[in-house]
Amino acid sequence: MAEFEPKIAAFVCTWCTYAGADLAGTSRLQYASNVRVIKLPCTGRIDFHFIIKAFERGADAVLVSGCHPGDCHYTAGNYHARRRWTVFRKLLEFAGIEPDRVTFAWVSAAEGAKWASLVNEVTEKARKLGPFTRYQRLNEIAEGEAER
Amino acid sequence: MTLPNQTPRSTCTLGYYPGCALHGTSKEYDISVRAVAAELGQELREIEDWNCCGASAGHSTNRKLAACLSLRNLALARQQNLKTVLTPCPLCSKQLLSAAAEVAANPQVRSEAEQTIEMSFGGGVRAINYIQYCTDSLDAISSRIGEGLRGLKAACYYGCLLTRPPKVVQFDDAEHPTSMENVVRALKGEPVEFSCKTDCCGGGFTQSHPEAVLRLSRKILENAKAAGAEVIAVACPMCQVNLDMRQAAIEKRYGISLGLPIVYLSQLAGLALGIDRKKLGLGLHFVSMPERGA
Amino acid sequence: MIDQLRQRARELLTTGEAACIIGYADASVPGKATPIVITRAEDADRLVFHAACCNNLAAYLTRPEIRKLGTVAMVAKPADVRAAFVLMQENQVRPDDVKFIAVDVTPAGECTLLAQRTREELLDYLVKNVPPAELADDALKDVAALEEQKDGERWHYWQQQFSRCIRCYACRQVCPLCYCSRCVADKNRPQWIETSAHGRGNLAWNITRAFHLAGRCVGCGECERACPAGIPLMKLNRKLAKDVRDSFGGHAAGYAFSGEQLFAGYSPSDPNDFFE
Amino acid sequence: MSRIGVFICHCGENIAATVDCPRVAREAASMPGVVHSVDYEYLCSDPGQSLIKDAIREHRLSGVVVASCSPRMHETTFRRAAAEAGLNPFRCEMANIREQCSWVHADREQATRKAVDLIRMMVHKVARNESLCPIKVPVNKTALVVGGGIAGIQAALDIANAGHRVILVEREPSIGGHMAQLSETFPTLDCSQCILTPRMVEAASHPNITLHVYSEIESLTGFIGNFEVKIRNKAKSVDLGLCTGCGACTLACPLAGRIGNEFDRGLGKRGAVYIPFPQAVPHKPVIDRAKCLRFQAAQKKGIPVQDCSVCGKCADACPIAPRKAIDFSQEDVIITEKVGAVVIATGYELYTGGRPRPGDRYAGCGEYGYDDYPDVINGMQFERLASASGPTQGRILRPSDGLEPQTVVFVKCVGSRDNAKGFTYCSKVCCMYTAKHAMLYRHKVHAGRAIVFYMDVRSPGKGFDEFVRRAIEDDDACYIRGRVSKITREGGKLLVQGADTLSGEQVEVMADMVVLATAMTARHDADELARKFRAAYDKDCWLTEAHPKLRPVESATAGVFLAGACQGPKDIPDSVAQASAAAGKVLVLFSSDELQREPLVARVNRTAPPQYSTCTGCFACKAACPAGAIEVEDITDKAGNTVKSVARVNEGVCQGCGTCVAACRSGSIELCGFTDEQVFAQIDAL
Amino acid sequence: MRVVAPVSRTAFTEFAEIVALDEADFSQVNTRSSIKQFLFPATEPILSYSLEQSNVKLECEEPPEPRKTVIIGSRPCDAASLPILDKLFSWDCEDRFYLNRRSATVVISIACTDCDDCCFCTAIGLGPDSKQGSDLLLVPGESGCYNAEPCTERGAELVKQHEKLFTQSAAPASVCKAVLEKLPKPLNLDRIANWLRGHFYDDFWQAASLKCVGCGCCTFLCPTCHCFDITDEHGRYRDGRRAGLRRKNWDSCQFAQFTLHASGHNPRPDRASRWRQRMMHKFLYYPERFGSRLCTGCGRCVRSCPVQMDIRDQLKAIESAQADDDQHLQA
Repeated sequence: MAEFEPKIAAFVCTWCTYAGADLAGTSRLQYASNVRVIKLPCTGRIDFHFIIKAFERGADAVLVSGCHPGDCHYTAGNYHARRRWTVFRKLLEFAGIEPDRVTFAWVSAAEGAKWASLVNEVTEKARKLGPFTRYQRLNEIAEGEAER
Repeated sequence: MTLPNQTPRSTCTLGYYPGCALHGTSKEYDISVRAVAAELGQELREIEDWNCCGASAGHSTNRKLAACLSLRNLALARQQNLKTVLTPCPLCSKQLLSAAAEVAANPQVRSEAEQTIEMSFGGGVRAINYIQYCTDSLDAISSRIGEGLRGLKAACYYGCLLTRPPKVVQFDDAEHPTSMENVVRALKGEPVEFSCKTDCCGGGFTQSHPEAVLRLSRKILENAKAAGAEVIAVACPMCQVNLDMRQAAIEKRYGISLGLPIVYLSQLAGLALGIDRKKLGLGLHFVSMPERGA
Repeated sequence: MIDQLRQRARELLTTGEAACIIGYADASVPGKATPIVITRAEDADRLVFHAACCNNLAAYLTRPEIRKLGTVAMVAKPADVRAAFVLMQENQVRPDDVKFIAVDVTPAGECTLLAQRTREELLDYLVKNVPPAELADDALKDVAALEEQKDGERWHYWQQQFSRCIRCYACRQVCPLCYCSRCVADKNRPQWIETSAHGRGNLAWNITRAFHLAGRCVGCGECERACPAGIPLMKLNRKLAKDVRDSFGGHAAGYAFSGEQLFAGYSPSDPNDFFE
Repeated sequence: MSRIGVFICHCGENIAATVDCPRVAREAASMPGVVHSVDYEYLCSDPGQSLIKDAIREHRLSGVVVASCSPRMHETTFRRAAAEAGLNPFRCEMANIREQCSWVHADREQATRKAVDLIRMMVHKVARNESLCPIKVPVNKTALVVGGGIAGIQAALDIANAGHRVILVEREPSIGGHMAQLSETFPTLDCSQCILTPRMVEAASHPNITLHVYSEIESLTGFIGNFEVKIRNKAKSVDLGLCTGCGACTLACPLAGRIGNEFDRGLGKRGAVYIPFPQAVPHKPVIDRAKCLRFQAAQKKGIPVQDCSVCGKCADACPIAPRKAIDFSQEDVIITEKVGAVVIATGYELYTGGRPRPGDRYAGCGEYGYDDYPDVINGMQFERLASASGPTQGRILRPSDGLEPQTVVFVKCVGSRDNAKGFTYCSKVCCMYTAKHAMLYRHKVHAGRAIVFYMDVRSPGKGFDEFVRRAIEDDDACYIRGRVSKITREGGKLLVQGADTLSGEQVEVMADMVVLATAMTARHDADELARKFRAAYDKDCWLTEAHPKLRPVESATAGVFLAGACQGPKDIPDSVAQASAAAGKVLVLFSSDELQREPLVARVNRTAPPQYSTCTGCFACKAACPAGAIEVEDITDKAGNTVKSVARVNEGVCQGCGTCVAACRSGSIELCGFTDEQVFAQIDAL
Repeated sequence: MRVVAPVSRTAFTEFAEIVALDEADFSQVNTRSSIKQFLFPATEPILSYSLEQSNVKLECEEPPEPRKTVIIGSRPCDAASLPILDKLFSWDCEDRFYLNRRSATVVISIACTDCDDCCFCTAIGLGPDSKQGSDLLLVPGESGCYNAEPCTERGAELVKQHEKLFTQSAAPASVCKAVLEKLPKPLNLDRIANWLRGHFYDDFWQAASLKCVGCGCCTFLCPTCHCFDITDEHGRYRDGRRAGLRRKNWDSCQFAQFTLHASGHNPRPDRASRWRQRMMHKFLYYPERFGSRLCTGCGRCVRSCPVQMDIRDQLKAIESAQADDDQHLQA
């Protein structure tokens, strides 16, 4: 069976992490191709529903990244986001989702290399955890028969 | 000389790693260190079964061996729960510090070294040189010295290893150290400003290129004398031996008169604390230090 | 104690200080109590207060039908007062629109009418005498027990619970802090939370409900009582209350009726250790 | 059903090398909603763009997805092309299949599949994009220039001469900045005061320029075209309106000549009430409250200054009647101004050369003895010695004994290019001014010997290298290629120990005086200032420009521009050029009455009565909004009484970060361009 | 084939599939939720579709082959709900999903020997041993054995099939009579219907529904409530094509969005109108159309209501109000 290729959803902010990812591109740093990046103006915009919906739609891991605290283009978007994630991350873990499936990070526009290694690391963690069958099975049950 | 009232001193135990020099050619350094410590009421507990730190011969030929030798000393100190280890000889303190740093930095070297010495070292042991020891116990010293060194003009000579390599030793400013001057000033001596406090005395070339040793040492001794120094204070057995033993040859070679005593910082501290000259091993130098007027 | 309560209610109504009283009355099913809204002084005799009065009456403060009646006096247990304070902090209730008939149950189970009446007095009483129920040590034991389990076990445990959820939204409707006129679960463009009562929809709903109460839940336990499927919802709320307390300097909900809401602000010294 | 066109770019080989573009085009054609899918070599080229425009017209496209490079590169290009073809620009999105796909994934199969996925996500998003039209915002045609150095003055003059009002704010008692401290300037050796003072006077007296000296920026809020700045006019204790600048008070002050004058870097002296330098503009004194005896006494006694009776000689000496120009009761005044654009020209600081002071960002060089020996001075102090208005009236004298030094050693790269002790960067101007110093010294002390220790000589400007050649050949400056290891005092002289790497020998020079060419650093509070202007800064606290090559004078915040040394070490010609460039950018902004802003702003939803909006009025969004763009809107019924209070977004102030959207529990607020539906669609297509 | 019986595995007694009879617990008065769930589940897919290019390919889903089920231990009030639902689900269109399951289900009820404070089947004209809806009714006798009374031919045929399990004997005296005194007196349902017909606009509804929080407990647990919502759920990618499902989910007239129009208008904007709808549907509209009440008196709505709203009090209040009106008319 071909080696399991995890699908990773990444929610990133335009000003820092997306620019960092571009820098990784201009510096031709090679990294895993499992990530699908969704660009948003700021990490403050990233709602916890995104993470749940990403898992529902088959993501095996989610990466959320933005500007380092203090560097946010909108001054405080990442601080608000950080406060929300501090608690939401623990709620997901409490509900039984392995913590390694959700990674939070700060990547600045100058950290192309960090972006590349971060993507590789998240992919490796997801590959080690294997496909997120528990969540995918929720989808199957929903689409299969409905007898209670 | 009446000693001022001594502040009650909690006897804190300090690890002590004399190294080969202090048991051999620089006996007087060991004597004076122990005398000062006794005076200050600090118990110096020598690490049991300590081994050679691997300096000079060791670390230049086989780094792994040098790391193991020092690691064993650190592990022993840890087992005898000596958190801070006084290593008066800067060669030894550099070896202990760099071994601890290397082992902390990469676990692979650590596991190999731990296997060879069959002991585990969890870190938590700090090697300090004699200047650090004085700076740490400065308040104890200054509360005990009466007139201290009575304005003795001392040129503080750091040599090459006390402050280098900066990343490992992390002590004072490698290019422009001032810590020994502070100690001398606290001992009520008068530190003298001279241009060669961090210059090389040619110590390493005593066998291979003696001519260079004379030239380099001469520059230091002459510069210190010109700056009005009555003694040169050192905190390293190699500096002391080289500057002290070579003076006669330098005077003969260049037809100049120096007569500049090379004294250990511990001996100066001892003098300041009023300890008898014999108990400080002051008689064991080539250029002996004259009796100061009372 | 009950006739003092009725006396107070009658007083409030006759002096016109309050237009209506929200309190408890005996239910037709013996041994149970039911909320009641009275506007005439003579109905005050139907008011009771005993151990079976469990509903959080603050849920009625945001009801248009009741808001229309004018100033409301509310029989309020400590959790109800805390809930009313959160509503004030979130601009849902103007502080002067609510009068409190504060009651409390002593540890021995004895019901008492509190002397405190104004917001400030009640706040002082709460801070001094009423530690947050959801953060009590024994309340957190089951949370800790669950935390020790491995991810797989916890997932299985919650899937078992959530599979029984029939999406009747009783947990939302009884909660005083779920006052949204259109809940995000009812928003279908886009449908973040699927309305069907299957594993995927129930997980999304329960996580959303719990997270929306993080730092706001006052631990009254109504949601768990109202749930027809018997899902231990308070376990989720207590877990979040604990994390909020530990992460944001001992914050507990309902101990202020003004100032900044927890998740509307931030602090540079918020925890930052879980970031790569 | 949307009619979407997908255009896949080869970008020459950049994308085509690892992404099978034709296959991607075929797969894109089968995506729901896609009616046209084609790949082309260079979409950003003119033929490429017209290919898109024709396709839009021909297939009546309702959405365009351009799969090529990063949107940060060409989003505006393709949106403009779409607009020209009649499609609303915000229905055109880009899929980044170059920087984040072809360049970083060598495996052709993986890169192609990822490209298809990225395109599918964008197709789904575009299908839900709405047509948005730019927001028109009035532009306040007043500019704020922060910093009164040559850069600030130049920018202020350019903008003012174009007929717009300028507010120039300077932290020191006089404008002029570091240039005022210089003696002559390279490469033409014309006297710095002579070319600067006219500009200072012109700026101070320009009808359009409002000058605030001895003032700092308290806060800046708002956004491009509509900033609101609060300026703190620090109390000068002198009423500038009344004062004629006669200087009588400066002479009467008991501390006259006793306090080290910052302007002369401590070499010159001043009193507690002082005029910083002879050519100061405004030429009026300021009281240094930290030193003034009366203020110190009042503070010690804890009584207000007016009824403290200590000293007060300056007030007595003031000839102005009836009311004295000296006014001890003056307090700091906060002035609020509305400005449309900001030019930051706050300049640099010079590393002193000695051990680091608290808060400094470097290890410092203790071994050069700057802190121990008075005769070891830095470049700015030499400028003061050489300056005719300096403490020694232009004569080069040793600070220790006032004698003319016979041998002067100039040490270059002190702190610069030295990541162990100072900074990693080259400070760009020291090579030139050290050659100038050597030349000036030789002109003033004919028998003197000038020795320069250098690593390299960097003299790239016009006439720069010839200048250095002149210093070496005509004025016999002795250039020794090597670093100085340390400087110690030997008798009355300074023993400079160094090396001559060309001859390979150790060098020892007995010098009378040593001049250290120390590093240019960012201001010590540059990071704090940057945060006030929401400008970014790098690891050395130099302000970061929007794009190093293409947008050097703009900051990342729209409407905030950078000029001069605050953005990085540079000499006077470059600073003036940047100042005029920044002024140019401001004038572009002021060229139209209205400013068009990206319509990517938040919007609270509205529904039919009696609900009016799903917003519950909890205003979590209002507290979360970093730009303070959310207001309370009271919905009233016909009778006028408030039915409901809901949030409303002021689209002029909203920056479009979307923090409010995630803060809103009921999902009642949307961010145009990144609505929940659009993000949902992207996740759907994962 | 599966056997479903009341089991007490969690905090509540619920119907669940059992393997051995001893898992069942027939001692409880009634289960928390009714047997409706086995015939009309909370959520079921009714068709699936996938998208190609721009057209939608429907995979019309014939209702899945229902699992043959035997429900044993249901109470007469639960069983009585089935004929009510049968009429409803085969009224204007045959709801194959319900009807297939209905025909594959055999209901063996056990008459009640006890009741709790919420039961009011007698008020609606039923009784602890009503036969409606059951295929076979087991009436417990004094001697501890049950008298099996087949109520439908399927019940009779079932008894015939398992001859040996039954012994022909005289019917033991039923013990159900004892519980009758504890149950409420029958209500005059016609009088209630008349009152309802005349009081669409009445303050009664505001007062009656003031404490209702508007959740879905009463409707979802009620054996006779049958409203459902149809929604499309986009699924994940299956082999490259977008796929999705159309689902049929329980819905409640008490939800605020139940009658929300796309225009934003809501004919029943407040709780009073929604509570009125529930009462009217159960005791006026449904009886007018199908003759029987849309309520079997199981008491679940009273038992599960978070704020203890009691439908019985309201029915009695309406009945007495109508009685005054009648006297008024006669006088």
